[in-house]
Amino acid sequence: MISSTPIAAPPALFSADGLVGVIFLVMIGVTIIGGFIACNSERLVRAVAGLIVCFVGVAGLYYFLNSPFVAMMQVLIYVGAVAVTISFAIMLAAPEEQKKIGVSGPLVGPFGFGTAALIAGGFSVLAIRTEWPVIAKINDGSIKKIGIQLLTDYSMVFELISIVLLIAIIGALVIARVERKN
Amino acid sequence: MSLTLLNVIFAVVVAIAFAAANAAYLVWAERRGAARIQRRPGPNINGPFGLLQPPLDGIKLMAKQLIIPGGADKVLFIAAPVLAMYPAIMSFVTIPFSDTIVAHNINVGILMIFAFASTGSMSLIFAGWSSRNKYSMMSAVRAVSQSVAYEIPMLITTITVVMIAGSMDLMEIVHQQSRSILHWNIFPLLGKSHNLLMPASFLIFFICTLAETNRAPFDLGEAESELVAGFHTEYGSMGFGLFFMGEYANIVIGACMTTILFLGGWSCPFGLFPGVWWFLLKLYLLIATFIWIRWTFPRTTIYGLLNLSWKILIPLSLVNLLLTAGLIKVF
Amino acid sequence: MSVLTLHNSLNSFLILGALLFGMGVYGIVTRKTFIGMLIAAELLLAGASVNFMAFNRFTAPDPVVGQIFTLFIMAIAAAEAAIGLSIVIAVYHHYKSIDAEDAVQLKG
Amino acid sequence: MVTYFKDIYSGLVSLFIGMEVTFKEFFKPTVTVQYPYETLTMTEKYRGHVELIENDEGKPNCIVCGLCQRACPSACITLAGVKPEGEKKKVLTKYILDFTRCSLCGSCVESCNFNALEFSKEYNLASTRREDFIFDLLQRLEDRNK
Amino acid sequence: MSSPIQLQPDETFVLNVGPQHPATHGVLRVKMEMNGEYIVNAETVIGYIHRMHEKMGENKTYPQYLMNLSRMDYLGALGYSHGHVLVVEKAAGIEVPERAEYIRAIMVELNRVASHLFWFGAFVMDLGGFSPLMYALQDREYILDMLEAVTGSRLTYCYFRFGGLYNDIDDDFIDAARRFIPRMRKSLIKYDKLVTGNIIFRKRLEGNALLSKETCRKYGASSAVARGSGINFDVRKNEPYSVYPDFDFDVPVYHEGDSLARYMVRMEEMEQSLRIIEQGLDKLPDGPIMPKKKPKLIKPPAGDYYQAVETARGSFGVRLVSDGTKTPYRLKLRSPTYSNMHLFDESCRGMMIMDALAFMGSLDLVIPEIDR
Amino acid sequence: MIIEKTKLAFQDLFPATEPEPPPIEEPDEEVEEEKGKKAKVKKEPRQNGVIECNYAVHGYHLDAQVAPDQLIEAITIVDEAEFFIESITGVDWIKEDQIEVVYDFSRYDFQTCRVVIRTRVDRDNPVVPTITTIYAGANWHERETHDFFGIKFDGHPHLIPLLLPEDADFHPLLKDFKA
Repeated sequence: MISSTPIAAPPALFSADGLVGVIFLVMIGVTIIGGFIACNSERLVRAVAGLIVCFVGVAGLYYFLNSPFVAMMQVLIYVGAVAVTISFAIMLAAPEEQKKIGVSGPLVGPFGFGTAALIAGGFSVLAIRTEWPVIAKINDGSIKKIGIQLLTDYSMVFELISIVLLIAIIGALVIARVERKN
Repeated sequence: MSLTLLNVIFAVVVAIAFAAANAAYLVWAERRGAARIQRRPGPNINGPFGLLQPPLDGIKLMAKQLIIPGGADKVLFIAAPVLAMYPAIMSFVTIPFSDTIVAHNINVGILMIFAFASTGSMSLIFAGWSSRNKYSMMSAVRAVSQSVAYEIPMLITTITVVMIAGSMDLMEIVHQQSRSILHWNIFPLLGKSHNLLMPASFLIFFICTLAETNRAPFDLGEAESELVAGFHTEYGSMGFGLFFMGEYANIVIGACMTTILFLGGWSCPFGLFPGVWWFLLKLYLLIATFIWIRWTFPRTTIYGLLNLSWKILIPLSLVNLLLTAGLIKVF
Repeated sequence: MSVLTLHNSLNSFLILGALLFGMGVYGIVTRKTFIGMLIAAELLLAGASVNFMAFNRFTAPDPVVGQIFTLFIMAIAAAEAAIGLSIVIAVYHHYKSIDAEDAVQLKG
Repeated sequence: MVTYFKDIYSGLVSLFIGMEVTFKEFFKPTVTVQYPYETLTMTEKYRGHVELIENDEGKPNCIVCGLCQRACPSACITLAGVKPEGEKKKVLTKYILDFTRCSLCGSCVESCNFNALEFSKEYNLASTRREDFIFDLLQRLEDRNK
Repeated sequence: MSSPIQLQPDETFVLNVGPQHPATHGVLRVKMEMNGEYIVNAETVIGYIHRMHEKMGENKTYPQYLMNLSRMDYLGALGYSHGHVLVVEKAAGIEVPERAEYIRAIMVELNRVASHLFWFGAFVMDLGGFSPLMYALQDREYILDMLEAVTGSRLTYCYFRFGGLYNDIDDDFIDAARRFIPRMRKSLIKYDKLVTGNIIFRKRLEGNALLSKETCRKYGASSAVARGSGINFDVRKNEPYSVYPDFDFDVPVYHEGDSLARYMVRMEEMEQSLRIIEQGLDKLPDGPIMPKKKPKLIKPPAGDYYQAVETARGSFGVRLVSDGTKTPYRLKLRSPTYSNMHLFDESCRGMMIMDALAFMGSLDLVIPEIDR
Repeated sequence: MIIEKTKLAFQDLFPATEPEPPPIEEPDEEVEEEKGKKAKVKKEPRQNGVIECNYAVHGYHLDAQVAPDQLIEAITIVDEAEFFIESITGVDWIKEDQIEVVYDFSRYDFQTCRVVIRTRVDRDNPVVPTITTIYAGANWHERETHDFFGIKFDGHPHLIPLLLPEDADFHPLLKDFKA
């Protein structure tokens, strides 16, 4: 697991700690590249592929954040379920190849980019400018605590989420149901 | 921390080697086994018992040209076979072969293996979609519904085992079973739960493993008499080779999981030789069963397959889950 | 502050989360099809999740809250994907298109 | 409900019965012939392509009556002969069998009244060139006698 | 850049099954209009290996044409030759010695078993089971070895002659045949255990591709396709020819009309064929195998002759229009699979592709026989 | 029994020819061998009508020759009597400058009765009505006959070459066809 004490001196590139840093950079790169593909590619299947790459990267980041459980859930749910569902829908619904700029006007692209850059930049500046409080506690990555919390403090939310999922499944079935005539 | 990471990298290399060697020689074993079942000799010309056949096949595949069909999505077309191989290799990292032989044991080992296994179906989707072939496309659609349908009973059955062991750590699960043969999860008597349905649970898990690895009788993705070769119809050369190896690597992972979850991992019924050999023995017996089943049964239909999952396996595994939960409370 | 120790700084995660969020916004604005928007929405959620996780690791008094929130986000995302895609399929059946603009006449 | 479990049970049993069959077969000896390493001898009545039968002097029995040529459904036999001075019978000078068209029906052998044709027992004829299958049977007869 | 193919839920697309497809057993092509995995419409395209056997018949003399018949159906060749020789004998008034007829019947039945065995293996392979094919081929090899020892060839026999046979059978053959019968019965039990009882197999075939009696009649289906739909039609029984009236055998009939019924019919037919072989060997009379007086040149009197026989694939008919010369004026070969396959287009509508291919397998196709 | 019934039904098709003795009455006397030869060797084309043939010699029981416009009626008779379609083919009688279309029917039950229905058309303009409306299975047979003889089946839904190549414009079974 990741050591809790901040390292004073930057590690050498080819030391073990340096390697960890490099892997982190790779993860960041994977996430950003994946996200870029996901929102920019012309074909939706490639967008899904980008999404998967992005989520694998995000899962890697979660691992760096000391929670392997959430990292694995990220892969399991997003890649194994959400991405599969989306690609299934793509295969069923056969979307047109997407033009970079939608029909609603040539300004949509630059406008979207502007908005997105503004939001991302604003948040980044906010994040850097703010003095975040020092570390209170560091999670040890155990599942037990998550489980206990889920079933005590957050049991109501847990139940609600279950109901939401159930309703989502039923709703999805009802909406997408096609009468097959034969 | 850093040492573990190096360990992991080293282990990944070992895992790749192990997966590749297994895949190659399982192909050989499959061909020999199938031949014996059909009363043929099988590959027996190259080397003793035809043991040089797999490397020669590999050389042949590598020497071939990778043909990308016109109109195919090149990036995904090339990415798909790689995607087929990597989950299995990643999963090897966390599988404990014995008390000490494990690359990197993490406390959510089961979750990790399932997480990576679930990405495997993406490879089929991409391969099927990008090939620009209607057969491949149909195969991809089938593969999705199949993997979705069988992940559910598989996970539910796994949760039963996790409940009994009280941990998602593969080491812990094996330790919990290692007292005697009767503590194995497949045998209900001395285990924590005393659940008499555990053999059924084992069977469900085994069937799901067959389905998840696209093995006969659930090889609908590549149903060769219907969809020509399914998602890898357009693949030749090493692209096909990677799919092929990926299939066998997945089989090994599936068999490893079955061994760990139900057959007590490396724990020995009687201590003739060290645990790792017991593990391998159980592993290869299971794989032999895979091969045996493949050459015995005809293929199911897609609706038969889904019916089996939704009408039989999922209800049974749910019943089993509830029963186990109740029994753990009682005892 | 070396590049190799970025994983020990909260800011790197927060900026990454912001980037993902921005990508999601960009995607939602520019994508024409429902599925494309859905993909972008997943990116948005991922950005939010990264933030939660980062705060959970670096500043939270209770070290599991962020993880639990992320798990909830995942569940919501899964539900959203299921519902959204079934709507896409239903719309497709009706309009033979999944372009958002073609479905303007949705009523009641 | 009872039938539900009964179905599952009987289905499982049927699967195990099938597996038992293949298990037993696994231990039985192999039955295949490893072709290039082992070969089978053809049966007595095997119909290969035709060959000329020689008489005691090593000359073909054929008297060039042409019946085989006429009987052949695919017109793959071409033969010619000359009648030497002072001899009663014609002497065969050319007998070409175009094996690319032959369908091994045996009409030629059947039509022959002079015991001049027989079936060879050759079955692994393979070549990449078409001309290899245009047999000069007279030549083959001489080669055999060498 | 063209986009890869997409399956669309309510738009159909055309799927080309064949001419080279593992399930079509030869060069057969079915243009399937699909809706997802469901077939909306199908059009069978045949003729890829059409060889115009009928024209060849008009250009060759009667004996020269003998070998063509075995090229029609390479699995059950003798049955087709049987029909041909019978019609010419009928037309030319050639008497056939009894022994020859018995041997013909035995050979045809052996060939029928061989053909059904191959069908069995290929059918199970269509359904994804590979080993039964190998077991079936082992038994079939035994038959082919026996036939080779007598006829001289393994597949394209040219064994029957007008009025008799090309070779007599010897004791070796009779011994081998007698040994074969118990062996085959044992194998049938094995197939029963391995395939027929298998739950996967049964689930796939039960209720698959129901054919009504009416459909069979409108399309002229015969063999197991008709008998699986409850039609008790076997040319050997309905219009006895050759020495078949002397034999005691049953015609298996199933009323379900699904693929399993067709499968069961063929499996039981093998047993019935074994019974015929057994009786034929017991009753085999001594005597010549060729008639004493046989016309040198076969010139049937002018007229129109028809002979139907039951081959492994169904009711095969030869229509011979003679004008009194040594070549037929017109020779029509009515091939059973032609009619059986014709059913497919109409019956496979609304099926899933895997069911349709199982159905296709249950029809027992031999493409050269359709294309002629 | 079924033979008589079908024969009577066929005879209703030929009210004019029935009283004429030579073409119809003669074969009914069942002088098998003779009749077979006579009926065919005759130089002029056979009159329309129905003949009961000797099964042992010809392999069929009833032989009905109808005019092309009577064809549908005749086929309806066999359809109502539950015959199944065996095959359709043609014969090119080049000397008489006619093409004969031959329809074979048989029965599934044990009342064995094979019926041959013939119709003759001129070689120049061979057109007969399709029977696919009655027997769906006639589809391929008619296409095949169209391939081989160039006979046009009026009203056929899909009359394109079946066994011959798609662009074939020759008809190999015509007697004047030279390859």
